[in-house]
Amino acid sequence: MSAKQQTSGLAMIELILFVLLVATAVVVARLRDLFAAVMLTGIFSLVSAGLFTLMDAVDVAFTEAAVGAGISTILMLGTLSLTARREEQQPVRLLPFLVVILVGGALIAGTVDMPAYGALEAPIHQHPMYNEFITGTEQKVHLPNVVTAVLASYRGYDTFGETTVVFAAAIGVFLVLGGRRKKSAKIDGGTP
Amino acid sequence: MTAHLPILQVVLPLMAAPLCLLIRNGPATRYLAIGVAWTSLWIACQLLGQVVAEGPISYMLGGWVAPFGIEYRIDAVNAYLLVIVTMIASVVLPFGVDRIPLTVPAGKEYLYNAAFLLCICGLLGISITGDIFNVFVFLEISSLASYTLISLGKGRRALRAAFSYLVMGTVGGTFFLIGVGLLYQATGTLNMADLAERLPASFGARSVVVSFAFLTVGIGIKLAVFPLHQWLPNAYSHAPARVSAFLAATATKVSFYLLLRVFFGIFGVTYVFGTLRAQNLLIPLSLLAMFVGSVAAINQTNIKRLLAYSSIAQIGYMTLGLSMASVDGLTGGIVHLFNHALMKGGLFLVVACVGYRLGSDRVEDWSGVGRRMPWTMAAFVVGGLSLIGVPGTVGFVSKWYLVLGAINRGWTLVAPLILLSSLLAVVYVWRIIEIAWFRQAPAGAKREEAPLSMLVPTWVLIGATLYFGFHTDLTVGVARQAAQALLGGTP
Amino acid sequence: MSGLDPLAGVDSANGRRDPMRMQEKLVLRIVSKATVPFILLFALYVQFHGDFGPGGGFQAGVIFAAGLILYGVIFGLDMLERVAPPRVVEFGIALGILIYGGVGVVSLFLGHGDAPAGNFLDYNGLAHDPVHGQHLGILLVELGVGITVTAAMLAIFYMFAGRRMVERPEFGAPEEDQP
Amino acid sequence: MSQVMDHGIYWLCIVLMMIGLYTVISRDNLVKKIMGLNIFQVSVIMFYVSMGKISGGTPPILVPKDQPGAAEVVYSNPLPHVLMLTAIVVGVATTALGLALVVRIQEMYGTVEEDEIIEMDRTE
Amino acid sequence: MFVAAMVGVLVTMFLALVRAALGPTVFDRILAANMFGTKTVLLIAVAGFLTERPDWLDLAIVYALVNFAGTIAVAKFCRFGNLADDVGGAE
Amino acid sequence: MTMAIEIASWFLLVSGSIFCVIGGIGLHRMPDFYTRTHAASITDTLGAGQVLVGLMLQEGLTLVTVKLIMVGVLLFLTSPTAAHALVKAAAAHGVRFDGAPGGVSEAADERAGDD
Repeated sequence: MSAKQQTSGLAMIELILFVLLVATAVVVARLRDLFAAVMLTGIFSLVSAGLFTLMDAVDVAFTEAAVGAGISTILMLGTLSLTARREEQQPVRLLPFLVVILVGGALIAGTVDMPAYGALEAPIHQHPMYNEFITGTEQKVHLPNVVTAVLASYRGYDTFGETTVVFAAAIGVFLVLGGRRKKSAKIDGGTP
Repeated sequence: MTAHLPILQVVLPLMAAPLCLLIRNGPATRYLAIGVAWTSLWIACQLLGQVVAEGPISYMLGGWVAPFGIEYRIDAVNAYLLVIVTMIASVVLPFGVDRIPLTVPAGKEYLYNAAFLLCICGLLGISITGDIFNVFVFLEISSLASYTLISLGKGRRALRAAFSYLVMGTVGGTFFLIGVGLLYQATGTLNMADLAERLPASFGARSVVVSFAFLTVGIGIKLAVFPLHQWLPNAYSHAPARVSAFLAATATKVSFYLLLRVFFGIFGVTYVFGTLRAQNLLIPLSLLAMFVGSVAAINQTNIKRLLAYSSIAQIGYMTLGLSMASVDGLTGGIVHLFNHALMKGGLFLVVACVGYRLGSDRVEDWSGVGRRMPWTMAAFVVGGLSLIGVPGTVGFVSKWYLVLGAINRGWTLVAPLILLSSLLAVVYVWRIIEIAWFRQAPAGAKREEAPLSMLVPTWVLIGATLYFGFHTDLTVGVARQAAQALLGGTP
Repeated sequence: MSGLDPLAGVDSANGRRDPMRMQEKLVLRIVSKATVPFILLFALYVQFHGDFGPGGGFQAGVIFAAGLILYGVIFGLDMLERVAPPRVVEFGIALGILIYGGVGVVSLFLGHGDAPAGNFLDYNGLAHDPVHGQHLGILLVELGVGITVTAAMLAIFYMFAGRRMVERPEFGAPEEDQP
Repeated sequence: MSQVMDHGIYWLCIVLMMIGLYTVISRDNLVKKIMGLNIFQVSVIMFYVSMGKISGGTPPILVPKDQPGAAEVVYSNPLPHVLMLTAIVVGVATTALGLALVVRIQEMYGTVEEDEIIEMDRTE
Repeated sequence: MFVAAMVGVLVTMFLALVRAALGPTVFDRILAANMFGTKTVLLIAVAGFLTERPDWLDLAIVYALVNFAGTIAVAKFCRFGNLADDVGGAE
Repeated sequence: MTMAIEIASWFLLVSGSIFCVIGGIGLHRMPDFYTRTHAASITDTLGAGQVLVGLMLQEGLTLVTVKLIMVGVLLFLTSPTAAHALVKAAAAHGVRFDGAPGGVSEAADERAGDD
């Protein structure tokens, strides 16, 4: 099989997976059984992780699979066990639809003159940064995984921030959900 | 060590937050936070002095050269902002320092202080960085911390306010991310200086226009620019008093700075106002914000909500100054940023003082409060006058420059409109003053001033509005330098 | 949920348990006893192999936490809390960040080459030659990320799983832990 | 037609974004809103990652120098991947905090439907 | 030939997705989701061979593990309505 | 010899994926939940197993094969367990054998949600 055929074959698979992904998203958005919707967000994450792999973003796929299909699903289940399992009927609203059409139209208009998908001529591949990351990782950091090198060294400060985001979320959940192991909310007669 | 001041500015509060978790003791972390805030203020002043004397400072994180690594870049604009944020933090944190246990969930004070420190660190991180993706990261740190802090407010409405802020804020953050992505694909870089250099080559591309729009809308949501402001009144009126004082004085200011940076530092004044003609949209929106905000403020029955709507109007002044794109207008906008931080912070602290004694933020319950808490209410009067823009207060200075900018630009219609909206401010400020001073207090009310630990910080801010109302050289001088730096195109 | 619990044969409100539960979970218990250590081991592999293949501190932390959460889901929250006490978890959240920031601060004092002192997170000075310094720095930093992420995810899970469903309050129900 | 081939992936990303955004702004159920936010964020991540792809490229994990053909290997751009790792983390952090708020709202209001909550706040 | 395997897996994924969307019971959905997960594992494995970078298999392992953890959590949730109780009983 | 391995590997890959598709179809054609479980299990054991063995034959004896074996063992261990847990849960919920939706179907939920 020639390299070109292989590339186009992969592109085809990417496209099919993407259509699957969009279908999943539509189903998630439409389902009123939240439990089923949670299951499908798990699937959504797995499909998107598969797509990330095909787009060469192995680390992103790794993370998305672990986070989306693992932690997020478990958190959502935890929430559902404490709230309602079904979404209630609601009227169709026009305004959000208009907003979405507007935003989406703007974005599509903006992408038309972007470089083609996968083109080597795109500015982001031509900027010296791309070269520096590949060769610099080899020479100065000396690690095979470029993503790890960029993540932890070149842009290590972003990763510091990222860890702080997780920390902030944990503090937030601590403060919001606070007192653990409540058997029931205590209800007394006073007003706040 | 002075070479490392830029990074210490952010890392100090950041590292103090996990320390709070190790200490696990309310009062100890409280004083730790205050110490950190004061040290940060000192660092910020040092940095400002350095910048004014020697020009922009650049600090390469990890020792990687600029476009490859992340760069901290401090010029007059963000040094100014660092001072504002740290100053407000160092005044708000000691506010009611001996009474915090009453307002924070029991046993969780160390977490509360950690969240506060993270919020400060996020805001400082946004202000100081020269890398646009780094902005996003710190934006999210500060946002997550502020959602948490807002949700701690009294009553269940605080939860809803925090949640809708979370949804709006995340959508705004994601819009910002889309904008950054489009910029990145057009230029291949994330460093702001590098962006400014490479962007003109692709100004013709539609993706750059769309990216500009997305960045503006994303920041606009965080800034609560007029049609995107819905989250703000709820968030500020239901948050704990100290938190609303801090956020009202800093969070929107930092967002405004970000807008300035994107407009002038990245896209450049000729592109934004010459090619895209952003002023055609911005000026009407700013004017609308000024009037809608003020009119809504007049109709409020809750004082925090009133002040929140007034904030929306004041943000209108700032964006108006920005859309003038002249040295005078920008100076007005930047000075107003500083001044508004002082007076809104002060006013929210007054509300906190009164709320502490009265337990109510409703306008009706304030009748006769002037005689019960004269010092506190005197502070409110001064702050209110400044909000109106009476000469001798800081509010006058910034409005003066805005009017000057409008006249210089030849916008004869805008100048009277600024004055007219100030008249609206008179209406809502006077309403409070009238109720507080000239109505009878309910029977049995005795004179009880707010505790000193609350009164002193309040008066520090209010006193500053008076001080800077007379000594304008410092604020206006730096603001003018900042405005020139922005218009000169050097990021 | 109200539709589910009676059918499940367990009244989760008062923790009454039916006799069937003990033996029916035999398969689950045995398989998970085999799987959980493997997950944890794999997380460690991801943590320390991240320099060479996909993965790194964050991924490892999430997988580690997922393994522990699986354990908690099967053996109960109480058992999990015996393995990973909440206090320790809370300590871990802070520890990871302090390691990360600590590496950054230490690098402020360590010079390399001609520079008397490095910048924040400049790993070059951490060892005798810059490449080793980079390796060491990345290793430590990823470790910090891993610790914080594991601890934070576990802590968040504790918060959610440790709560019980509250009866619907009437209109205007009062706050509980607000003053 | 070539336009579609070249930009189809981006457009699908945008369609996905809009599904997410629509769910966020139109649904009353707060859990559903969070799910919408998730979809929205994942689609943005997808957008970034697709920008970093180079056709015929491989993942940015360096092939050993001595391996045959190592010189011609093209690596996809690693920077978008790095950025998106951070974005995923931000996403899960927001999700966790949002869900925590939802749980508290359920406890305080007895519902997670926004219209009912607004109604309660109004009549209170 | 890898492509053929890939197409087979993709078709299966699609079928599973339809089942997950249709229901009718929650358990059908979970079953479909679980099956979907294992098929993703296969997809990644085959894709690794297709692009001649089979070191992606770490990813497949993660998928398999996370999928298992997720399914167990879901089954637990279905059975007991929460994630905290000790299912096996202390011994 | 290599030719034989090649052919065997192709055969396994193709038949594995065919089994997967058959399982997928079964997921739709089977009348009730329990029989569907059966169909799904086929894809996990026969389908996945054959594909993985096919891949192993392609690769020969390397680290990749070890990892493939690991994946295979994991799938063989976890998916029956997951299926087991699921079926137990379903049985406890009163999902019936005759293809009619059981206690937790959408329709039942609709009713339960109303009260």
